Amino acid sequence: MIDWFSGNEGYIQGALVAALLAASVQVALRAGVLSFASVGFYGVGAYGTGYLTATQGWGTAPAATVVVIITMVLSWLLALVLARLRALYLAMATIAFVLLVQIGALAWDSVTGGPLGLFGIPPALGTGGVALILAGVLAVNALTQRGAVGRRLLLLRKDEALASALGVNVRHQHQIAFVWSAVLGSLAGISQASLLTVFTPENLGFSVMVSALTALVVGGTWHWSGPLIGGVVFSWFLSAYLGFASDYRGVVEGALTVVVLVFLPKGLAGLFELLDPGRLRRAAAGPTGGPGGVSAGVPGGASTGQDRPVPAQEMGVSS
Amino acid sequence: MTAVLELRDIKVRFGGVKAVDGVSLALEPGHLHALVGPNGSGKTTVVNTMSRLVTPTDGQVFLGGQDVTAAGPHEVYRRGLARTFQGIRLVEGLTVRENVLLGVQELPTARSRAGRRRAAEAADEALERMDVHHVAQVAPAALPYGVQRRVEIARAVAGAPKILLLDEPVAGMSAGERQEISAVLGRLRDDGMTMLLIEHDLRFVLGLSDHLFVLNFGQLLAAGDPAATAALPAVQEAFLGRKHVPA
Amino acid sequence: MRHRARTATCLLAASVAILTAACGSSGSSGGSAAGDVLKITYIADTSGPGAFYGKDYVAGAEYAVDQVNAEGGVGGRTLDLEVVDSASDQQTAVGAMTKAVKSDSSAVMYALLSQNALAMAPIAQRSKVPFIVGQSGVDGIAEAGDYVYRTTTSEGRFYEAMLSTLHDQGASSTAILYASDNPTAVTNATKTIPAIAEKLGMTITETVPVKTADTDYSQPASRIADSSPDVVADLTFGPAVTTSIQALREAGFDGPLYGTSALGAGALKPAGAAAKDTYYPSVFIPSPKLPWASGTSFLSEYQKATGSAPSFSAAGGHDQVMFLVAALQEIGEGDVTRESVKDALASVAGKGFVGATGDPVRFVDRAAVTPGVLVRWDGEAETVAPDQPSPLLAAYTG
Amino acid sequence: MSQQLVNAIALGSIYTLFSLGLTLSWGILNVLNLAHGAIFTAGTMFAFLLTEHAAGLPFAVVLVAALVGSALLAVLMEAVAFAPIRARSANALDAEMRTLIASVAVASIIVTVVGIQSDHQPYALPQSLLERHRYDLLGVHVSNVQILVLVAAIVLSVLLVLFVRRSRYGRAMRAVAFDRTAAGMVGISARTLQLAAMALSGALAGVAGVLLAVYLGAADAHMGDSFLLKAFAIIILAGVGSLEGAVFFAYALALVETLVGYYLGGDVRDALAFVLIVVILVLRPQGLAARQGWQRA
Repeated sequence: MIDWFSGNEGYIQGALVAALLAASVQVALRAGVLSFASVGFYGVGAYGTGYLTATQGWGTAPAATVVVIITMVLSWLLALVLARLRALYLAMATIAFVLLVQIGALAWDSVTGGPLGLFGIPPALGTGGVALILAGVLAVNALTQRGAVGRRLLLLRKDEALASALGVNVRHQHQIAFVWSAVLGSLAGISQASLLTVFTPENLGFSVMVSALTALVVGGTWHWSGPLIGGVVFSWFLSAYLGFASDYRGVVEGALTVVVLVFLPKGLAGLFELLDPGRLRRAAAGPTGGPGGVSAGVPGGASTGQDRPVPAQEMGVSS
Repeated sequence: MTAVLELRDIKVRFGGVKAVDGVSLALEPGHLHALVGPNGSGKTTVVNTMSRLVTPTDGQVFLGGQDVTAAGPHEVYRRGLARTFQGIRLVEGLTVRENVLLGVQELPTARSRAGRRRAAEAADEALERMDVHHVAQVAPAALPYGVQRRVEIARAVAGAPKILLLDEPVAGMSAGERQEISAVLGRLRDDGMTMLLIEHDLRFVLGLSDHLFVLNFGQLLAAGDPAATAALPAVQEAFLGRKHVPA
Repeated sequence: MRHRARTATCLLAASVAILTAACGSSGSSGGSAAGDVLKITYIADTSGPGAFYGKDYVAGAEYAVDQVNAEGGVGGRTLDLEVVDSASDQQTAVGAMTKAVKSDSSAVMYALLSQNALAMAPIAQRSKVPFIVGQSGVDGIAEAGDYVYRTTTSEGRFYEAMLSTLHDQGASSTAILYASDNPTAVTNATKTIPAIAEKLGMTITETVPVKTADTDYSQPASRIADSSPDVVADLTFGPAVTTSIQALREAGFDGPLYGTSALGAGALKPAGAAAKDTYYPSVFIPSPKLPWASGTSFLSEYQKATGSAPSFSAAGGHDQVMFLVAALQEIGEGDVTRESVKDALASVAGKGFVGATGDPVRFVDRAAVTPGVLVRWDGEAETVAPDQPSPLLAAYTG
Repeated sequence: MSQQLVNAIALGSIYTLFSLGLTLSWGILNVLNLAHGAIFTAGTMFAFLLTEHAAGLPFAVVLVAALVGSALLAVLMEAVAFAPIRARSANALDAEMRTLIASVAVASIIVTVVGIQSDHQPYALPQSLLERHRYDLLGVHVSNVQILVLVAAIVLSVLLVLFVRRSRYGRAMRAVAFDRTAAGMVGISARTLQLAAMALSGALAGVAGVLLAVYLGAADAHMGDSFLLKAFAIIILAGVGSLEGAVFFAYALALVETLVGYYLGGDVRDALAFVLIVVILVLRPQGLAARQGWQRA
């Protein structure tokens, strides 16, 4: 067991960081915020920790603390700036933000080491430390999946107008989700820097966003365990056991993702849910859970599958 | 007697379109008001302005005597303005009871442990009041349309609002279901709830409301006693749709 | 029931942490391989974007192992080369590295992406496993510690001779086009070349950064052509090589080009005649004119054994193995442990060993120093450039 | 200076061809199609394979073949991934997110296959396919390929604008862009319309890919990525779904990038598109050229 673990430690580390990163996208998404900004803060976390420890000689704990505080401040400001954007527009703006972070990482030589990156970052956290961070994050996410917070999140992502009409301060909730997402991204970055001991601009950017989102969706977008499952599948199993087919890894990942998207809307975590008898009882009473929307407005009315929740501004025009 | 809710010279413009053009009205405590008008007359915009989903281009909104023109929708809800929407908007993935809990859980009074217990009690009470407590643990999508509508109203009244706005609650309903909702609204009025009912069917509100507002082309065409107002030639004309002469 | 589910959730999440934390602290003795078979783990990017080079490294290493085993092994032991694909992916490479250090391999080798090598080297050093890196553009790798070696010369060290050759041919000014997202290119463009140019009295007319992912080189090319340099350094990679060369020609620059070994191995083929008169340094090219005998004999023997000419990658892979073999010869019948291998590597590094890329391949600060060769692309094929100093690297003899 | 202008026009033409296809799929299907770059790359690979296996084909034939191949690939993607996902998504946010990820997944498949096919090395269309010539006009270098790219961009954008304005399909597409339930009104099923939009989008990507491969001289599996992000900037500047706006801002961005690159350096130029995305989205989410704010929600 211990030998097996230590032989796989590198892959496990990869899975842990991937899970943290996927969770960072998830916590935004479950409040209805399609944001990749956390991947940018992954860079902030990694470079910040790397700079403070490797270059400035700080200890990892104070460095990480300062970096998380910086992340909170920056992400709060960014949330204020992006407050008006939703859905694909927010996604687009945050993709641009991540790429700007990457460009900044390349250009800001004195802190980031430029294209060479930072190396010699002290490996202080270790696999156990990162696992603890992840466990804490997942526990918080699991606890907030149900109950009053869980209901509020569900309401937020399914119907913003209704949420605000029921007393939810939508903008404020989105900002909280945005900051929490950024903090998780930053923690992923801190972990990655500490585990790998190097961080370069190539560790950042578009492909990182893609892997985080893919791991999340394949693992299960709406379940707290989704990021963990996705991280393990993509960063561990596919890295370690694909073997002869590794040239086709992109094909395997892509095909797996499409299949899950089409046939398993709840991701691989949805498979476990099927085994939960409590769920079945509720399902028998009608469709529940999952990424559904508000129920159809008019009985028998056409549902094309693409009606948007009507933006508040438009409602008046249509009455 | 101060109005529970008052609009003063509200104007709303979307791009170049004047959706609401200078509407003033006041809702009296304990009354069931009806706001009628043909499709496209701006009814929903008026309600959205009241519930603060739409910010008026011009004019003011008063709730309980206080200017709430700049407040957010969640703030007016916390101050006692609840509403329903034109389409059914129950959250899939939550049971009926959980949906109704949404109506109370964001209120400032629900913050403490004791507050949460009281909120749960209020939700259960609302379920009973709307006679949907027997389906509390059911997924709403499985229910008939009329029942879903009552669940929505339960959610809206669970937070003990001072005023309730209902946006076309009987649209698309069978005669039986209309009757059901009509009875529910009557009971709420008897309990002293101030309400504004938006409806495009003039006949439906005639027997039900205490006070009638008629909206056409974004302007208030007439207001007052339901039967007398409905009988006005301009109102008749607007509803029968012969000639439209903006007043 | 709800409550129970929540408790279970917490327990599960917590158990993840405890499990991994508990296991994380355990160490491994590391495999000391005595006996008949000696295991070596070769981690290489044999799939993904690096595969083109990675496969050749493996081929060269496998060839070397076969040669050694055919002659009865070393110190009575045969070599067993376990090849692990790191798929041009950092996480996979690190995963393979942690697995390898826990295995019974006596040494680990890796070739290609400096990004990955940088992350792997500290793991090797921490776990006290000899780690021999082949090609890698950056200098920092061998700094990880005394278990880590690099068997190729860093390219920038060849630039002085390359520029002197061009200078001798009449070039008195140069412009530089470089990929600003590549650490090697940045160092060479902003430090190495300017220093050499100053020494030679050459002027630098323009230094233009581009990104590897850039798609339009006409504007940087115009800037360079407008400055009318005699020669241009093209320090780009991948398709940018062709694109930038074509853009330079279209912008009106007709002189010689020079650059990194990324220009080799077929990168110039798509550019064809446009790339005529392009120079780059290499540790090896498959040419019978190679100025050192161990290189030409490797070329002919490899060709005989495999039927194809070895690329510089194959030569690099071969030399990684030969370095280790030299160390094992040093150990002889003695105990082979990771520590003894490390000590033997240090001893060999002091003396040098015979490799395809030099005779001897020597080491300074655990990084190889080899003679090198200047390559010229004549529009159709790569040849050993005429009139080049031999060895290309003056420091090699000194 | 005038040389920079020539360069900017050629770059703008490539941006135009690429962005038009992308704005179609975003405007009509509400798909942020991150596989557009991969289809563009696939177009170059189709052309490459064709020239390898059937040397001597005229350039026009190769171009059309790549166009058809890319269109089919896009239709396949719509039919196998996007459509089933849309049909199973309950609301807009969910559908948008899931198709976005599906497009990334499809891109990963295509890029991997092209990578294996090309041995992860740059590949080039044969020089003989289109002989390059350089002309010196008043001290400015212009190549025949630059002229070709410009002409193709102008012709295709005019054709596309006319198609969208005048034809029944085009009107239906525009109607759908403003009101998602409107397709039926014009007598064309939403299904057909979606496939047509994807085919058109893929065809444009294929043409852009082949022209770019000829223009640049080489291609590789990842060449589409950087265009994708530039195209997003262009679409956001123009307002989603605005073809004329996309054409205008494609050239505007190319010009500004070229000038900024010339005077301020590469890092500023690289950041430009992304800064523009954020600034425009924050200040004027409907884009600079769009008529009204229907996209904002």
